[in-house]
Amino acid sequence: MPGLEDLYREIILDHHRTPRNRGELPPPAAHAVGHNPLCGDEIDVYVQVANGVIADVKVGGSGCSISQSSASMMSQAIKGKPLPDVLALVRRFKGMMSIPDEDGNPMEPDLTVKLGDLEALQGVVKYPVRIKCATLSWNTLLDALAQS
Amino acid sequence: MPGLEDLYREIILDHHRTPRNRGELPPPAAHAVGHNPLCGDEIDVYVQVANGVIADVKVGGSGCSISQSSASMMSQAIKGKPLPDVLALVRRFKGMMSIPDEDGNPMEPDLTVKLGDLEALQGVVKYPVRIKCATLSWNTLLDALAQS
Amino acid sequence: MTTLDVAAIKRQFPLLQRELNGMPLVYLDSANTSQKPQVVIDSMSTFMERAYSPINRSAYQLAAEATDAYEGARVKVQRFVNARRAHEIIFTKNATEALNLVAYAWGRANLHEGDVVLLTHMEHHANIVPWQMLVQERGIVVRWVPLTADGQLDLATLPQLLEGAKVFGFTAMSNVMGTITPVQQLCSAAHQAGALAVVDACQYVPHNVTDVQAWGADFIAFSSHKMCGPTGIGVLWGREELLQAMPPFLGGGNMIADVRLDGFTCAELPAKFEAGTPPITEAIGLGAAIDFLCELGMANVRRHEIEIAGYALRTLNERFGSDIRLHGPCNVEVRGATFSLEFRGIHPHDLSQVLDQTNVCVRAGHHCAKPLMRELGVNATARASFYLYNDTHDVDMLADALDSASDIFG
Amino acid sequence: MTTLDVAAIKRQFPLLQRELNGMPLVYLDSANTSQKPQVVIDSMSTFMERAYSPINRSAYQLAAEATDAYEGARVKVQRFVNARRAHEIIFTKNATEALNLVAYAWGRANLHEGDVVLLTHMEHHANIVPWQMLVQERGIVVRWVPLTADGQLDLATLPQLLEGAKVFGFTAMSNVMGTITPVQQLCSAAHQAGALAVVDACQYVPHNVTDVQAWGADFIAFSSHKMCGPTGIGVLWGREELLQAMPPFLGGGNMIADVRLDGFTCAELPAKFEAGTPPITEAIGLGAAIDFLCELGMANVRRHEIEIAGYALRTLNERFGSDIRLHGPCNVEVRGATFSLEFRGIHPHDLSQVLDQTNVCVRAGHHCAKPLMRELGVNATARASFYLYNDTHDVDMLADALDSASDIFG
Ligand SMILES: Cc1ncc(COP(=O)(O)O)c(C=O)c1O
Ligand SMILES: Cc1ncc(COP(=O)(O)O)c(C=O)c1O
Repeated sequence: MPGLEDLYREIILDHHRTPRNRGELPPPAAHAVGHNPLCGDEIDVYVQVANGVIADVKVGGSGCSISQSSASMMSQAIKGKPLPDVLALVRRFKGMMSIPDEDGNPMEPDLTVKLGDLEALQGVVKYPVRIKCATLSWNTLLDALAQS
Repeated sequence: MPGLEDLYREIILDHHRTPRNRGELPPPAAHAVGHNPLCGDEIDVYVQVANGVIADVKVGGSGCSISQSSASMMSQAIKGKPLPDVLALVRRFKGMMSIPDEDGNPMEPDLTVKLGDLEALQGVVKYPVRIKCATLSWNTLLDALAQS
Repeated sequence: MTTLDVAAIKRQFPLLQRELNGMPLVYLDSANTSQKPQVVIDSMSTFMERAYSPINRSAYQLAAEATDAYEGARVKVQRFVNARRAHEIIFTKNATEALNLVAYAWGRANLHEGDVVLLTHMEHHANIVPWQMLVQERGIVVRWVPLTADGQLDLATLPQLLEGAKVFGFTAMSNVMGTITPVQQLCSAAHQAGALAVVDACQYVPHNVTDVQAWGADFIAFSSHKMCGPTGIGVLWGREELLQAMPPFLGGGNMIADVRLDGFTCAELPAKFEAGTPPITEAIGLGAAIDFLCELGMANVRRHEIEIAGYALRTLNERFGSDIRLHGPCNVEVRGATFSLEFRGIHPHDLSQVLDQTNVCVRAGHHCAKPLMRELGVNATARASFYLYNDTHDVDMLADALDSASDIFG
Repeated sequence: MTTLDVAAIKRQFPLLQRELNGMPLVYLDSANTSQKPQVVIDSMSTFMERAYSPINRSAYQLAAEATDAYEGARVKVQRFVNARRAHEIIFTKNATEALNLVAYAWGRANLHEGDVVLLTHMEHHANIVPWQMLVQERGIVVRWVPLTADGQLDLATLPQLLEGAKVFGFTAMSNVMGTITPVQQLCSAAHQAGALAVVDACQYVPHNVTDVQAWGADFIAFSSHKMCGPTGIGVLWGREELLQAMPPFLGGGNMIADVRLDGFTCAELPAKFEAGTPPITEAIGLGAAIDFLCELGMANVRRHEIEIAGYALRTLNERFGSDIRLHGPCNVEVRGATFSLEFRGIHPHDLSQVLDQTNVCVRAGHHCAKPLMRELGVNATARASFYLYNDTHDVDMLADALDSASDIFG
């Protein structure tokens, strides 16, 4: 299908078909639910923080290929990472999605933060409606971290 | 002023300058107040009915030349008249103003009811906005009669 | 094969002539909002270019003409839904405001703690949330009419559900599944139970002959933008006695007879419910849309949609068999040409994205009917909705586009 | 003499080119509603012909483009009034709905029996009736700021009047007398007393540079149709924290994050306050109107109106002396080019009828400001209001037309 290769990269379809870190974590792990009001998708993010490090993370709920693969790649990228690195990654990812900063200005990418596989989601920016799909799990992660 | 002769006939301006039956009647005369929401005009109609006849009528309040002259001519036309004749005159006058009947249909004029001077107000029909001015005192009269 | 000359109709819709990325548009999102024929667009520009003026307030000729045009549009709406009086037609900003008007003005005057409002599982949020606000504020109770397996209202327990209800709010046609409900029967059931019938006619009025008196409804709400008219205007029709007895909703200019420092008195209908400067140009556009629809004939529009719905059901089922699931009834007599479809487990968002590659425009989402989504056991569906400018070729284009979705997500 | 090239501007307004009964129109009713430039009309028809689509809900390209266009209009409004964030701009159907939104949503959550709302004697009904409804419902108390002899706010007792007030609602410019109020000073007085400042900016935003942050206001309301934009859309601006803390107003689609059978949760700003399908085409038109105004420069518009107001004051007073009475201030620094006039005791309705013979369009009536009418001791006035497309010749035409009124009623 011409034109969609940028969006539906093979690695995205792979994470969509075989999502990583699916499941739940029991309390005291933090848990947040994110809604995409546009499509009704709901995503659950569970995080266990220990000694300032993401000890474990699980993702539940359902969604489109973009939101599912974004959540799956996110879970891989943050697992075992110290919190400051995670927050820097969130910022870097949102910047790639052309989300502005708190004051509404474009975010300068911090190139020392590596995106790895997540780079494959870059094509989403060309489809503004899907940006919300890609960032849903990330915002839900922030909610969960705020609780823990 | 070309075009306005139809509206501002000499007899209308005369009733406007020298309104007949101005004033108030003390209770037990019936009294109603009419509002023209469009222009803020208010008109007071006082009627004293005795033995089924309009024994006396007075008009207060203020308004434009059309509403004032219509009220003035109305007061002359109904004073001393039996109620059925008055109601027939109201109908005839409203018909001339192209007011539809209760069912929303045009009213057939009852030609046995004579309009006299009121005929001069015929030109108002060409200025739909002014129809409300011309009929204000008539509707207020009906309100007052409903009370008595 | 069809009752309408769709090729000729399509030519009257400039956007449907447009190519996007070198391909024609296949617009299948009319349940969301319809496209506009040239006559509607032109009626609005001509009005603004030659006759625009305030209404109701000023006495000069231009203003008198504009007032006549605005009130003329009201009479067109009145006739279109066969209302008894023109002043029973209230212009709002959309159907949502119309339903809120009923819940705020009639509801707050008449509903008290413990009072029951009966809704259905297939309502649009616009006929749910205004009542839920009264649950929070007043402690009223909402009950729900369930659905049958094929997406119709399950009326088996209706008499029990209606017991003690003060309002029965229901849609005349589901915006998700296309189900047409038995409005007349529901109105009379409501009345037997002593409840008012509040009909969400958003998806019905654009597609069928509407007769509020035959229905025996108390209030109906619909939107101009779904019936070839402009955005920015909707309609509430209400029975005269109800509208007269209700307190006003929005306060301001036009809706008053008098304002004093210590209070105000209301104007007569319809002004009482039209506070502020109304959507004047939009009323002109809505009037033109109604003329356009009347020329085609609403009975013909309905017949055409029955044909399209039948063709779509046959084509999609034949081509995709168990790979596709179409929600709602398969009897075209009780459904419109609006289809929510599930296809090979592909998420609706992904599906609509792929269809968009060949300009097949369908909506993916919850369609403002989350309770229904939960009943259907999904977060979202992809919805293809057809209107008077769609033909069987558009159905084929949809089917072809579904094929390519299989290729990617297969 | 003037800052704007009015001849060139007039050519952009098709209706002002129109002849009625063989004579050009002298449109002096812009305080009521303004005429529309061709660019605004064209922006709307082009949008409907080439880009019309639902917004916020569908994912296909056409819908994404329309959503961008709609949200782009919001950003234009944001910049036009210098709001801090785009989501502080709420699109309503008109200014009246905007003020009702504040009274219903903020008011019903925050005002209780005995609470004081301070208004002024020169308010439009749109900033009176919504509060009077709360007097009836809640037993709040309304106080009034009186006027000086020349039609300005009499601020001598403002601190006492504001004592204990929770809201100070006032107009930035009187639609009857043209008086411009000291908005910034009034906002800070309100805040000192712990009250919110609700500014009716209907007559200000179309005519002057607006800066809600410099004002320090809490809410402002205005209407598109008075600023060269279409009918069917108005604006509420509110401070983010207030909008966030308030409950919603209208319930339905778009304003929810979730709806379950047992209740709903609200969407984020601005969707929270935009229930249902918004005035999409009208937002595009409003955006085009703002572009048009920005190109002229609002400071230039204001300078032009100061010149016109000065010329009108001189001309009318010189030609008619004590036969004419112009309400409101005579210092053009504190007034706009809107004049309520009394002329030789001729009733405003008769006056406007006679002026209409030469196509001089003025409004006769109470201008939705009956409390002010009573202060002025009249039922109604004739009002001539000038805008960016009026020039000194229009003032002369008005004066000539007044002469002929003398002939008839003299
Ligand atoms: C000062 C003022 N406030 C409020 C309004 C109400 O505006 P709208 O009728 O557009 O809602 C108007 C105009 O009529 C006005 O002049
Ligand atoms: C069944 C139904 N009811 C209500 C609405 C609300 O209409 P609007 O968004 O025009 O207010 C819609 C459309 O969105 C609908 O389909």
